[in-house]
Amino acid sequence: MTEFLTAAVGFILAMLALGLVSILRGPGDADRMMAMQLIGTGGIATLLLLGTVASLPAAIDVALTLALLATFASIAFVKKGLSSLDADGTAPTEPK
Amino acid sequence: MSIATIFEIVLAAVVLGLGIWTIVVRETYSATVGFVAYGLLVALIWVRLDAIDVALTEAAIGGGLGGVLLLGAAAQLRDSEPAVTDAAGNAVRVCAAILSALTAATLAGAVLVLPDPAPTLAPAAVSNAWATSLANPVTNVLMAFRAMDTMLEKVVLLLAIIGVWSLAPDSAWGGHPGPRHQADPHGVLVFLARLLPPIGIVVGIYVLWTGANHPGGAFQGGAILAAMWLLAIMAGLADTPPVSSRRLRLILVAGPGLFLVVGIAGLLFGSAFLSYPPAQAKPLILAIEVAMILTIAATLGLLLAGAPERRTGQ
Amino acid sequence: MSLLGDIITIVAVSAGAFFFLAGTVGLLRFPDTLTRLHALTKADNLGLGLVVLGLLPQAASLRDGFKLVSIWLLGLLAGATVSQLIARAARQGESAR
Amino acid sequence: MALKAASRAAWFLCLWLVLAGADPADIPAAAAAIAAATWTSLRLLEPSTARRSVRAIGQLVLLFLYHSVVAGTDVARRALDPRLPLRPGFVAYPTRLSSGIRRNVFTTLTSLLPGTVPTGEENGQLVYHCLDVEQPVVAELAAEEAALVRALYND
Amino acid sequence: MLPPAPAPDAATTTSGFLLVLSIVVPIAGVLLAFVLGGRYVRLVAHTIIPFGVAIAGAILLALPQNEGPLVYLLGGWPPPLGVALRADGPSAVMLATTAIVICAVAIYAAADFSVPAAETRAPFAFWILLLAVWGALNTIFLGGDLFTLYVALELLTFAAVPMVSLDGRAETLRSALRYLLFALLGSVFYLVGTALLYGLHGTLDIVLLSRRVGAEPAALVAAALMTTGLLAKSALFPLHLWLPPAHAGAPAAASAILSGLVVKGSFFIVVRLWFNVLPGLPGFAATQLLGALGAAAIVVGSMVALRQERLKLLIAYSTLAQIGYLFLMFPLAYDASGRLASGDALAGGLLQAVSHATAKAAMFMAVGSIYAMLGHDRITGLGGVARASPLNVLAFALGGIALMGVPLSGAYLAKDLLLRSANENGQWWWEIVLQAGGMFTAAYVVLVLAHALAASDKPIALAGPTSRIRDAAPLVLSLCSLLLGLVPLGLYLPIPSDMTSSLFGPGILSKLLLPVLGGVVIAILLSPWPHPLASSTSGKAIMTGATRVRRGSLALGYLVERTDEALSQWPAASMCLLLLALLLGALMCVAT
Amino acid sequence: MSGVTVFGLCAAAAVGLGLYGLITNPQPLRKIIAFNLLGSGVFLLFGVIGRRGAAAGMGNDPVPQALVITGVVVAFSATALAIALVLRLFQTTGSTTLSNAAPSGTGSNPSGD
Repeated sequence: MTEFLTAAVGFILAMLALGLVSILRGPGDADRMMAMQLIGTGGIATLLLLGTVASLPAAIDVALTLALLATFASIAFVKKGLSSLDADGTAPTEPK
Repeated sequence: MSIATIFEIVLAAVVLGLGIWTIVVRETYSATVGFVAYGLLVALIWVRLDAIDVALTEAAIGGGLGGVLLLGAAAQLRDSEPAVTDAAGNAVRVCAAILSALTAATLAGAVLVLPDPAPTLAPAAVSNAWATSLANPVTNVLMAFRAMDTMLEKVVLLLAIIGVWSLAPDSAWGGHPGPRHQADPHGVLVFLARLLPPIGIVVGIYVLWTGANHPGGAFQGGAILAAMWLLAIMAGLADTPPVSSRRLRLILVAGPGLFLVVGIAGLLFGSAFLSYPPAQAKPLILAIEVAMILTIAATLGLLLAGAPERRTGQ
Repeated sequence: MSLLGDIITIVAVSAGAFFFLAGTVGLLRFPDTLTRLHALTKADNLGLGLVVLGLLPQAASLRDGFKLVSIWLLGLLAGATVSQLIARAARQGESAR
Repeated sequence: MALKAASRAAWFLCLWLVLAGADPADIPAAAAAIAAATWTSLRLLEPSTARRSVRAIGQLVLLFLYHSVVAGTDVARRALDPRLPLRPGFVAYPTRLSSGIRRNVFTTLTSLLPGTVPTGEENGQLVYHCLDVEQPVVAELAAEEAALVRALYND
Repeated sequence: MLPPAPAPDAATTTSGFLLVLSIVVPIAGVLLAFVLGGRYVRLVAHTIIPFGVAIAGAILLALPQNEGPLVYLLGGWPPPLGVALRADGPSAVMLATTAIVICAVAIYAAADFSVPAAETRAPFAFWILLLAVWGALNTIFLGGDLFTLYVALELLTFAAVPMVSLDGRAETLRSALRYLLFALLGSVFYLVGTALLYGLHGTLDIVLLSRRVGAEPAALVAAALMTTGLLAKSALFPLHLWLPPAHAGAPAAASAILSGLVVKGSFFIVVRLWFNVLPGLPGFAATQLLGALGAAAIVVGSMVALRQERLKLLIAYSTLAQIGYLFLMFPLAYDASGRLASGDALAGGLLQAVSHATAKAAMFMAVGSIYAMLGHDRITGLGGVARASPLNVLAFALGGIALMGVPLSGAYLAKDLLLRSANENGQWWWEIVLQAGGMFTAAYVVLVLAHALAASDKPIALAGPTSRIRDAAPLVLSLCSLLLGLVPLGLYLPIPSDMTSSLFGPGILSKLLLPVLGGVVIAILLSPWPHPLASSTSGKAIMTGATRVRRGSLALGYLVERTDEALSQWPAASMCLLLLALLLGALMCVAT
Repeated sequence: MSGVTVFGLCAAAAVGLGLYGLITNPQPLRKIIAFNLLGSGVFLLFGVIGRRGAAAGMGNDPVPQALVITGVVVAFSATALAIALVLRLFQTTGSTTLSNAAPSGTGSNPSGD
């Protein structure tokens, strides 16, 4: 079982890496913003599997933190990355 | 070679690949994205190293908040990019590469020849846990055995705030840090900013509370709370408080302040500075941690918000 | 019981891994940002769900099981909302270009 | 109002129990967490007045789970198909839901429908990006909207 | 390996609580001032400072009554699990010096950073940062654990960097950023070494490590990395790119703190590391390398200093030279047994650090007053200043004279101690460097004084008011430095008892005149600006005889300045850092 | 044991990468990112050392873990301060370059200021 799960983590991690390659290459910023999304799902899956493999129940908490923080990071990405494009009508009003 | 080792090599390769991307890619914005991904994936290594406390910290502070901090700067500095022409020449690159590689190799060599069995303080930390009746040895180290470092580190955070604030234009002193965000009240961002923070608050407090006996603690919980606060700020649902606010300043010194008070009480009435009477150790430490989580959440949030930029009403 | 659990785990985790594969292939093959976004949100979320399903029999307690499910739900919520934000940004970026 | 607050608090209590388990020693932390979360939640999101039907919610959840499986399979099929069968395009959907939270909930749910991603609003209509514009997207969206209204917004 | 003796440092000593107080009091001041804000910031600082001075004094008094160092176990936890604070002679001396300098700067800065009714930015930041610097330095002097020292170092950096950019001008922002980035690089290096030492011996306690560390490869790597990191933070040549702009651009009071105290923090940790943690490790070659860098710093720093047009930059560059002087103690402490001995050389180096802390702070403050008065600090425009602001010029002169190493001053004693150990260890070549160092110092002091004392044809337009108290602060501080030789430092530093008597011995006149004369010659040869010295009769005589020599030396100076400029580019400096780390490691490896 | 080796090498490599980036990248923001990479490598080194010291039922020595947590917080504060400086520099000058701040530029030509 442990071998199977370890192999599964390795596989998902490899998929994650491949996905990251394609996303980080771009071309647009919107593509790069997806990176956080990808890590949000792939990273959580990896963490959960890893926690089970090493029987570290606390790894679930790391996954939980990752879920919250990856969401936050993606939002910051959308908000800051495209502030010039007024994403979601959320451009900051600069006090100039 | 076992499957586990192969997995570890894959993990290290992915993380290092992201590291290389971060360093060599031309655009700063892409480098930042790469670094955030790197920071979040390093948490996996920490889990693999059986250091869950650090994994939580790295995921929350190293990757999450740190990444967002860098990202905000990258977004603001985008226009400055073409102006930079003084890129390093090839000779410099080659020399730098050789020197960095040599340093890294020396370091790797030094790590590989470390003694076996390795010296460790784990048994000492575990066997002295009675003094605090907390089951998480990392929290014990942070809050009891090396409490001085933790307290000083809180002062470092405070100084970082003072340093960031000291960069404000004189006219904006006392005002709100960062821009005032406005968002479409019917947009998805606002929708998420209404839903997520309460959940984050429960998780953050849970991480703090569980830190007494399981991996977790004030830093990690504080970082989650800060993220939630910033989410509300970015969605325009809340504003950063003015830096002249007395209440804000009280929150910002609550952690180190209470730490100091408890420490001095130990000096006056107990056995030593920063010692806890065993019977009250747990409640005292938890009280300090509660003060610290508020301080950390406020500090991290304000560090991300930046220097004061505008007066109230601007 | 444990055998059944193990079978569920193996099947579900394998299926989850398959969807991660599909998502990555989609990311690599799909032509533009918005179509890639489909691949990312739909396939990967399902992959994560299946992995969570697969880990349920291995969970140490009922509470851990619930925790796993709530992480998945959180991931879904985040994925669903953030994908809208990205889609919006991408559409505006396209029209601005 | 108090009832709404209590129901929210109950949700956060559930969350706490899932996270930390039921231990009497946790009561102070749990109380603080639930109080803080409830207060924040009430401040950020005013309680809705619509009636809810538990049965319809259950149906919605099942529909939702089913959709996400179908959606994932659909994307996987298209991605792995060597011919890459994509006919991407935008479809406008005129929703009857009032703008704001309701519409947000709807778009969030439908972002997991097979082949659609909501990309914002134009002239009061929701604009969806579809992998295959020839699919009956609008009909599916209408069915989903009906299920949602039955479950949450039956006023 | 030493036998596991019942360690005398494993228990809190009676007056150990003083050590805690000396850290806690400034930090409590930081927190209090931050919360109260507004009008109270300066008040808090001025209330805290007397307490801090009293604590430092109490430690000075308590130490000789105690056998061995004062020890405090924080939380009652003995190392290796816990963290200990320890005060030995050097730490007590540094604590006292810091207290005196902080006190003087606080008096001096009272007017500059006065607090109006509403809170304003610069005073708020300055007073808090001042207290923070103090707390951080006290932690550095007392910390008995390498990681606590790391946190204290970072605390120091975080307090120092905003001081550089207090006035918010673009160039000070740039220098603050350079300072921060380079200092961070230095701390990372230090941290790597800490990790390796922990991996080797399972403790970071200085005393425990000193008993356990042997010549393992990892320990050598750790020592090399930590030393290099600390050198970057102390701005030893060639890792000085950040120092001149940062120290010259900061407000005068901040410059005094930065130049007088902050660089001493990382220097003190190097001393701890080499003399306490691993005295047997570095070996001959590595100590010679440190000394050579120090010598290079003296030459380059002084030559570039003499070419500066702005007074503050001149002093900043001279700081560079004097930091180099501090590092001459390392080769000289290396004795026949193959270890760094805590003897004459250590005492000399620390004494020099104390002299420099007081004198340089005084000089920066005096120059700050002159700057404020004139509205500029161009050296060529200093004519007539001596009449307009005699106290400040006097303070500058006394500080300079103290640093030159005239009898009675601490620098004199320090030089004597260093010369003596050079003699004992047969390292005659350092005697030349030591003498040259004194002359270079004399050169820039003479140069500035010559300009300041020169009569001015037009009256000086005063740009700002002067205040007696404010002018007194630098004067008192430079007097401290000048009379340091009279203080019974033998209680704290390993100074042989016959040293103080030599203060009044024969040959005193030659010891006084030699550096001054040398300095005059160097100043004339190297400074490119129109000289008041050259227009005097004696100067003319020299000039006519040596025009060609002067032209040659000016060209040399130009060359050195270009080299310095090249080394002050970021890539060059950071590569020097790596190179130095590798070189140090290699030299230590060869030695063992 | 081998996992420790792999991650130890990974940590050293991260340090090397960070150093390279810190030296060669001209933009301050990139230097800050490189510094973070470097710091993360050092922290990993601590993690590896702690992992080697696994004992007493703990998979990782708690003392290095505590040191890393403190270090991460300090590094974060440093990043925040550095970024605030960069942004302020950008606001006041419109560029973020670190170079041509060589102060001796004023001293080298006696005629100019």
